[in-house]
Amino acid sequence: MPNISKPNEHQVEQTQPPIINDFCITFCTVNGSGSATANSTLLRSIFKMGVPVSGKNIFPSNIQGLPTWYSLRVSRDGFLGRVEKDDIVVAVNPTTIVKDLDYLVEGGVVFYADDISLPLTRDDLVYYPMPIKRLAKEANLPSNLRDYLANMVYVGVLAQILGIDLEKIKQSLDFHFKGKLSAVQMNFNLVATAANWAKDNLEKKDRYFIQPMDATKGYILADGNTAGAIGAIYGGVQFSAWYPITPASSLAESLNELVSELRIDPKTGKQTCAVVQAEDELAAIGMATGAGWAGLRSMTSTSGPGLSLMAEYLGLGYFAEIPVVVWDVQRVGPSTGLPTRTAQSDLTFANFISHGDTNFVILLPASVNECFEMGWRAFDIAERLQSPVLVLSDLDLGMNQWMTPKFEYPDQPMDRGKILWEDDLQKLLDRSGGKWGRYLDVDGDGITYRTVMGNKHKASAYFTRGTGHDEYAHYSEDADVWKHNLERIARKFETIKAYTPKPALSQMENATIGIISYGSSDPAVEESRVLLATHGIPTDYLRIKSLPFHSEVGDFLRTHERVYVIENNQVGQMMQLLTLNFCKEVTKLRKVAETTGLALSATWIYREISGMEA
Amino acid sequence: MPNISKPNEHQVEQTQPPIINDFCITFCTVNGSGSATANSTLLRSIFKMGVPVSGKNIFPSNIQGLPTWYSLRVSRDGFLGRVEKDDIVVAVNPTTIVKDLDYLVEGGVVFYADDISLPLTRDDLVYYPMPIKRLAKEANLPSNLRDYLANMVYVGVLAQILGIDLEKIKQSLDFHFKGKLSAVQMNFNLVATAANWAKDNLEKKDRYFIQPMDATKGYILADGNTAGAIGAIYGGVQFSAWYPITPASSLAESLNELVSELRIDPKTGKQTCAVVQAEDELAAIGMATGAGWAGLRSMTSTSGPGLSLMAEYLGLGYFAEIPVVVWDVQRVGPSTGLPTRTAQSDLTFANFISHGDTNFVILLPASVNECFEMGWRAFDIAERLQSPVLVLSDLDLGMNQWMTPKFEYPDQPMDRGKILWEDDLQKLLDRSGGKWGRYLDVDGDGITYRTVMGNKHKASAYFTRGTGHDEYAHYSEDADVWKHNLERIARKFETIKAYTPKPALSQMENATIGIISYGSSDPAVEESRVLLATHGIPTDYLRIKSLPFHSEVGDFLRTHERVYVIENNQVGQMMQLLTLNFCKEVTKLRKVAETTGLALSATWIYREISGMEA
Amino acid sequence: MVDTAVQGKSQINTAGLTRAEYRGAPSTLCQGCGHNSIANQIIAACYEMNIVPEKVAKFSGIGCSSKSPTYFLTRSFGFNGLHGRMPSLALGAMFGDITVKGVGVSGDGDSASIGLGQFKHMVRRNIPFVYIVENNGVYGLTKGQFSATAQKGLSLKKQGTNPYLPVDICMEALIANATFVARSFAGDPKQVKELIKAAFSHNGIAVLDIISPCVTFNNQEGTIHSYSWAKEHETPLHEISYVPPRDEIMIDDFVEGTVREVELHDGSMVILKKLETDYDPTDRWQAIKVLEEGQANNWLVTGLLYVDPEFPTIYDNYNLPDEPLNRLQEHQLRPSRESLEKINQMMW
Amino acid sequence: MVDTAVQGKSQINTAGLTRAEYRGAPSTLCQGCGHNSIANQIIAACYEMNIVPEKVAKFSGIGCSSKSPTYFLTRSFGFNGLHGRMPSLALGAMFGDITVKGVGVSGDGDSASIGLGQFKHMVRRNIPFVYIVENNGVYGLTKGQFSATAQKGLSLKKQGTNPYLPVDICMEALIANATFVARSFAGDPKQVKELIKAAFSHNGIAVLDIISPCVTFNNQEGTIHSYSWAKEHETPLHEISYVPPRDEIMIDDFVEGTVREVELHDGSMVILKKLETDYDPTDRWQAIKVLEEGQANNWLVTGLLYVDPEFPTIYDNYNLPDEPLNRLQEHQLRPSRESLEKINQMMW
Ligand SMILES: Cc1ncc(C[n+]2csc(CCOP(=O)(O)OP(=O)(O)O)c2C)c(N)n1
Ligand SMILES: Cc1ncc(C[n+]2csc(CCOP(=O)(O)OP(=O)(O)O)c2C)c(N)n1
Ligand code: SF4
Ligand code: SF4
Ligand SMILES: [Mg+2]
Ligand SMILES: [Mg+2]
Repeated sequence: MPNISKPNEHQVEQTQPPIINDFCITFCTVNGSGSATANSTLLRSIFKMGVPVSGKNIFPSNIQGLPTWYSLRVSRDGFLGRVEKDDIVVAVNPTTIVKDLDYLVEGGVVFYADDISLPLTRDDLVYYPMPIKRLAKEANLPSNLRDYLANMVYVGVLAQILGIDLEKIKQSLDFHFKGKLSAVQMNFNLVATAANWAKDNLEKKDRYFIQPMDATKGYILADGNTAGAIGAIYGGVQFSAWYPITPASSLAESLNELVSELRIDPKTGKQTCAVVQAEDELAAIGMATGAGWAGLRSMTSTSGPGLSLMAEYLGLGYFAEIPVVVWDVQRVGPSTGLPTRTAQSDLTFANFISHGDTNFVILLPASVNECFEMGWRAFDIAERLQSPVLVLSDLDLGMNQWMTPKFEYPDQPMDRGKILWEDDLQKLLDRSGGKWGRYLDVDGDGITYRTVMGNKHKASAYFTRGTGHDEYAHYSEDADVWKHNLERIARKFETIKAYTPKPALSQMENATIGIISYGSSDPAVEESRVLLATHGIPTDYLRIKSLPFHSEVGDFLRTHERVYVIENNQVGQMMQLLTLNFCKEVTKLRKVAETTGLALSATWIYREISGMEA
Repeated sequence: MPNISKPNEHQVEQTQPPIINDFCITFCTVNGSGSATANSTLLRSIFKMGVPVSGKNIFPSNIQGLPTWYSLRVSRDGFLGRVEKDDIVVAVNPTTIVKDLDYLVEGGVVFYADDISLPLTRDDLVYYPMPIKRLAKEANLPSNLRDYLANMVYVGVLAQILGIDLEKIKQSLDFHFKGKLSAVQMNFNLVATAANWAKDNLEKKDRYFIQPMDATKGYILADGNTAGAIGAIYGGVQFSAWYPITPASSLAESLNELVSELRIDPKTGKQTCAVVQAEDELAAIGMATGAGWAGLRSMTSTSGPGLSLMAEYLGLGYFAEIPVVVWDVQRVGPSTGLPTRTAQSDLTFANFISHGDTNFVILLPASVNECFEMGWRAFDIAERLQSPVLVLSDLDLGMNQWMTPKFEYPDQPMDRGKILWEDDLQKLLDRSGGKWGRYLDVDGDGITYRTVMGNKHKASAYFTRGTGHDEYAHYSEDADVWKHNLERIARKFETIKAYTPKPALSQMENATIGIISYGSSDPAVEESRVLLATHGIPTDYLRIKSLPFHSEVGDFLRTHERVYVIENNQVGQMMQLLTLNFCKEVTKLRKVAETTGLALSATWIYREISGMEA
Repeated sequence: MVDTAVQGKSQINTAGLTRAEYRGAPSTLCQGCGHNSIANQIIAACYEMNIVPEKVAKFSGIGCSSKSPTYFLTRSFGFNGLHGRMPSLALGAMFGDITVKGVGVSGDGDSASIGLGQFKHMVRRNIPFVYIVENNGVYGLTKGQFSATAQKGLSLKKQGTNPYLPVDICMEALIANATFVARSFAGDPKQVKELIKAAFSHNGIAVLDIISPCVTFNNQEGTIHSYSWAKEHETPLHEISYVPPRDEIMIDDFVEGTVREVELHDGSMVILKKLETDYDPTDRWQAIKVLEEGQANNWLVTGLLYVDPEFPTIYDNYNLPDEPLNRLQEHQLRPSRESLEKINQMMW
Repeated sequence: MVDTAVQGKSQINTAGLTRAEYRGAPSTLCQGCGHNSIANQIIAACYEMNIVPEKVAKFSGIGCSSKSPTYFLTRSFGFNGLHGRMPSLALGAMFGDITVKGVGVSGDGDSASIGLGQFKHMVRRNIPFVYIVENNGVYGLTKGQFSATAQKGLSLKKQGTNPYLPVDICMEALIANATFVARSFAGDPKQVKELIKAAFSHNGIAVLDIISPCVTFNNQEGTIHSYSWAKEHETPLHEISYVPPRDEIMIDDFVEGTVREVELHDGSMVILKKLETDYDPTDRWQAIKVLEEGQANNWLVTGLLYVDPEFPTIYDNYNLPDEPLNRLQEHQLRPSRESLEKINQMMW
């Protein structure tokens, strides 16, 4: 084991300036060991100090005992993307320490459990031992909790060395344990003990510091799955069917919990939303489709393998024109892939899903806040369009804690689309001389009027089917009827562009090149643009928020010399869709895509683009 | 009922020249009434007379009692595509007769059951009554067969009036009833009686004639599904799992029958192929994948809805690298669509099927002969590539009888790909110093060596999975391992282009424009090119036979001013894939696509192209 | 006797409707197909029960059987879904308005082959729903391949011989804890009708396995899905009559001790006239036994095999409002602005 | 007594292998997980049966349970397939070489929720295959949601209370005409091992429903998937021992009349020592009954519930060659040139 003071002495030059609120700490532990509480406590505490933070959990696809990493990024500039190198490593897992240290920057810091034998690979680092076992033991904790609580030792040590406010840590614990005093106290005592131990026994030799700021006002800390669920609640979701799958489960689970908090009618005391755990994804989409057909705001949430199982039903939804919202919280595919890693690789599949000529609106939230917003907006779009709407989130967005602007109450009343109840139908019949057909395009926008099950008007009923049908929903194998029906349905996807979120444009002075990206790659893109600009490459940036594309995308392509399309998959799937739709501009497009299971980093994007621009 | 001689008198000008071997007869009947035997007997008889023919069955999605049409095209030039107008209508179904007559050309001919009251819509036609009921009654047939046999009356009448050789009809009946004398006799007697009746009672007033030719030598009559099954048999298929679905069922059913004829080992008397009817398509592809993994030449056959259900397993096949052949005999989608009508609309779905980054070889047979060829070749490609291979046929090709060049024995020995049995593995280990990994790219072509279940070599076993794995098939969540593995797999799809069928080029002198098409649209395209050329528009034609595209496609695009992409779907799916792959040439591409449930016709293509060229 | 609806064909029932108003589009099935008889009994049952057609929703999968919802109750909403996946579709839809009665028509291929999983899971959830399987042992619509209920040893011209034992829909339902399980035969219209009525009154999943011969592909003499075999071997457990709620039962219509009565959740009664033995349809174990016995003895056991009128339904887990869910409006569905502010405060 | 394999841990069995050579990769499951015990018994059974690992193929779906095939028999081919779809994968694969023994490990979510249909259809086809369900009542790998076998009324912290009756894997298998059905408990390793041996010798589908507690998510005292409940309520039908073929049974090891013997297809014997009652495992009806009784009385009935050693298997429909199908070569697979010429002549 290397001497602690030794590497420090000849490596860290004391003359280097301190690094304040701009570094990344990675906690290297094993899963199922309770480190999640410790890590999120630190995240919250720093956030409470007004300092921008984000946390990424890199965990294995099992339940207990394998290596897990948690990267906590502190960024005074508010950058939230993944970084490639760690500044500080908290080493609690002996099996990975060699590799873990490899990721440290020159002169980085290691907090390590003192029962680990340190490798001799790096002598440029600052090493701090932590007597985790001893302090935990001395704390006299209940034996069944000791191992979990032990993690509070590193919370205390880090707090002391980096300058994290113990009061904020207490508040965070209070939040985490929902005010349960005994738990808060037990944890906090150990934090305080450890902090004291560090104060007495460790000398600060690194240059990393947390200092209070005022940069988190108006922001909250949340994960995208919870945000999506809250969004759905405020979108008036009435039915959700789902099947467990990582990383989507927590969306439905949150929804289920939230229903009993937020969706009990104060007048009747009754529940206005039903969540059903189905037997698989085929059943989940079937149930959600049925509910959407019956006039409920209906949804399901899944990940890639589940989406594959939904292919047949989505085609029915497209063709029978049934509103339903499908969240795909993407993980790494193909196949079972890396179930606990992130990717944006279901895009083309989602776009072309189901046999026959189909089309789908796809929403692409890029932040937790947008998960909330699209959570409610998706229902308006689905009911307006009368078709399935897919929301493509991913593990990084969905399961990690992000700092995000607080949720804003929907700025529009619900759009229930062209639905007719008894009186509406009567009025329409009066107007039209008794003519109404489920698939009759009265308004010329491709979208027809629908009644739903339970409507008591004698003319309201019709028979829905996935087979050929005419404007009055009667079975038909007629060639013209088929063709015209399909053409009308295609027209709906033009109409809907007035309702779907337009791309977000962000410009820089003198920019001649552009970037197109979407979803969870956004934070890395934003940060890379600053890097690029610093190096003399200003960029404009168009973030796609939905498909089908709006005309603004074409304008953007036309007005830039080169456009880099940045995404987290292998083949460049957004690039493919852009090529398809804006083929004339294709010579301008440059693919910047890779898939490794991790979120993209700004530095990687920077290297890719500056390399091609060089 | 109009007088028979009347319309004839003032419409058909006797001075018009006869039309020989170049017209279309449509038989308008109801399904389940036994007309299929009559129609195919006529088809075969004319074919036997050396005259090119093709037959298209337009049938409803039910079992009995609804209108059905059978169009028999006689074409001395060998054109086999659908025509838009009928020359002759055989009207046996009173419920459709008005519409049926609408489709007749000016001066066309109607053979009608004399108990139908003829509509008065067309007085330009030649009408021949047929005493179907009476002759059938007088023939003293078994009462349970009478209605079926009655159709032989129109066979006889047409034979007499058009000049079809009764001897050939007898041969055809003999073929149909597999030599069962009583059946042949009973049917033929009625044919002869009806022919005699016509000779005695009808005067020839139309100008349509069948005359013997010598244009069917080297050709056979077959449907694509049977051909695909025969192809598979000669490809050494060892396992097929399937689930009934129109229009794919007959492929598996033929295969099942053929196994007992062709795949009983003469030495052992044992069966060398197993066909399993699965409980659904999810199970069918699962079984086929398992068998492919275990080293069998394995396949499944389905149509659109079934393909949708196979999405998840196909992703596993791609990623775990398992050879399996999937036939999709396309019908009209989306959803259940028109189950008994034809389309080419599963192409983009097939191309992008399954979540995550995937890719698939897709074979596109354009003729019955090619169904046979791709039937065997698909296994060579699948085992070479170690990945699922999709074969996209369709209802028109699969279920209709076509004149096609006779099947040619495979010109290559089977390519079992990189499979290692005990000795092979030992040799490889000896060569490599004991190093062998299931996913280790020894040859640099992306394709790795595999052993299969049952291999007794101690080093042969490995564990296959849809999750991340390294070169030795060990579980891995490592970012680099993931990325490199996916890159290697992608490389296989470059390698395989040397094995997949290249596009077929057909040129005309002075052509500056090109046509790209594929699959069952080919006959209509070929005919339209003659039409276009006649009107001063010579064309070159590249027929795509497989995906991924070969470089020849790019060459073709580059060397033509405009390229029309012709296909039977709504959005122009091949056009989309071309756009994606050859985006630089996209301004040249013109979409010529529609979907109505019917095969494309040469005249429609001609109108579309000449319209755009005008 | 217990038929309380009006008698004449053109007469108006208490819902103010004629029998014709319960009809559907003309059938496109084969003449003689068992499915047609069943559709007719659904029409008759609904007419006689005075059901308002708008208060019924129809569902089906894909198959000849699954086509039949178009052939009854034109004035009801209907959804012809995907092959084998009707159960999930219907379950989701029923949440839209739980005052609507749901009826599903499926086939043996649809429910026992591709759809076995969804069928069983729907049953397990005990959603109030009439689930009719029109069981003919083959895939009619795809031209006669063996389904999972096909008889072992059955030989069909194009198909060869079926080597597997059949799936028994009723047994599957019982094992999945169905709360209403009946078997009948399309050739026994009276029984079919009374069972359908009882099923409509049942507050839970009601599974009706009805042998419904496919005259085109599977009606060979002596095989278990044929008219002739079913007629010969039908062994009714009882003579069943349905008495609607609020109707006085003339108990002296029955000789004391010769009937069993089961009261359903809505107050209606099922009157079971004893035949050879005294069968108790509230004893699940007896139901399983009688099915085993039937199998051993080549009986087609028909009648109400099992009913538990009071088992909790799926809705009991959800505290749903009285007002149909699909009629709730924005103010009932979107929580207040203040509540979101509270959430924001909780999120850090 | 009937354990014929070598005793010492490092000793070599008649296949020339040590016990270690039957091991797999180190388990990544939770400490104490029932699945680990079962994997160990598979190792022990194969070692003691002298099975050559290359003559075994392992399959699974997705779940903690489905991970376990990596934790035994490294020298066997294995395939970790898709969630709920192992049965089809395995069925297809087994045709590759029917001399190889197939063993599948699945979970209750994998086989009773998403996979119920495939499970039942595989069983129905009676393919020779050892089908182990490691039953813990929850989805372990996705963190503890209720599966379809979860106890009714079970309350879990994050999940609330399960309102549905559990699917009974053994009952499902019996109703689907499984030819070998057993239930056991991961905490009864001796029984698990003997049952696995018998299952490997059975010529048909062998379903083993093994209660295998999830210590992380569903091991509460008093609930049916917990170690404590299972231990307390285990009610073995008999004491089971497996005697390999060609082994002499010392019949005088047993007191006359205290054992039942069942001879399996390969000549091996299952010796069932009677406990309280004399249970006949060849009577399917008794098996169904004992399950019902067990349910009513809160017994965890374990042991060999049912076996029919001679029922035809799926292979009997196929007249397959003795040589494994996957070793056939081109000349055995591609018919002659002449035969194609004949076909061409037939095609007009
Ligand atoms: C996913 C899918 N696979 C296959 C089919 C084709 N298909 C249509 S109906 C049917 C079987 C119907 O059998 P059954 O449910 O018994 O109904 P029946 O026609 O016998 O009344 C099949 C396999 C389909 N429509 N969808
Ligand atoms: C199609 C699909 N849906 C969902 C999942 C997510 N998933 C993985 S394991 C699992 C459940 C496993 O439960 P069980 O079979 O009981 O195994 P256990 O972990 O309890 O041993 C689920 C739902 C998946 N992998 N694939
Ligand atoms: S094919 Fe059979 S099931 Fe279908 S309609 Fe005809 S008789 Fe009925
Ligand atoms: S989570 Fe449960 S089932 Fe999974 S490994 Fe842990 S104890 Fe076993
Ligand atoms: Mg059927
Ligand atoms: Mg489980």
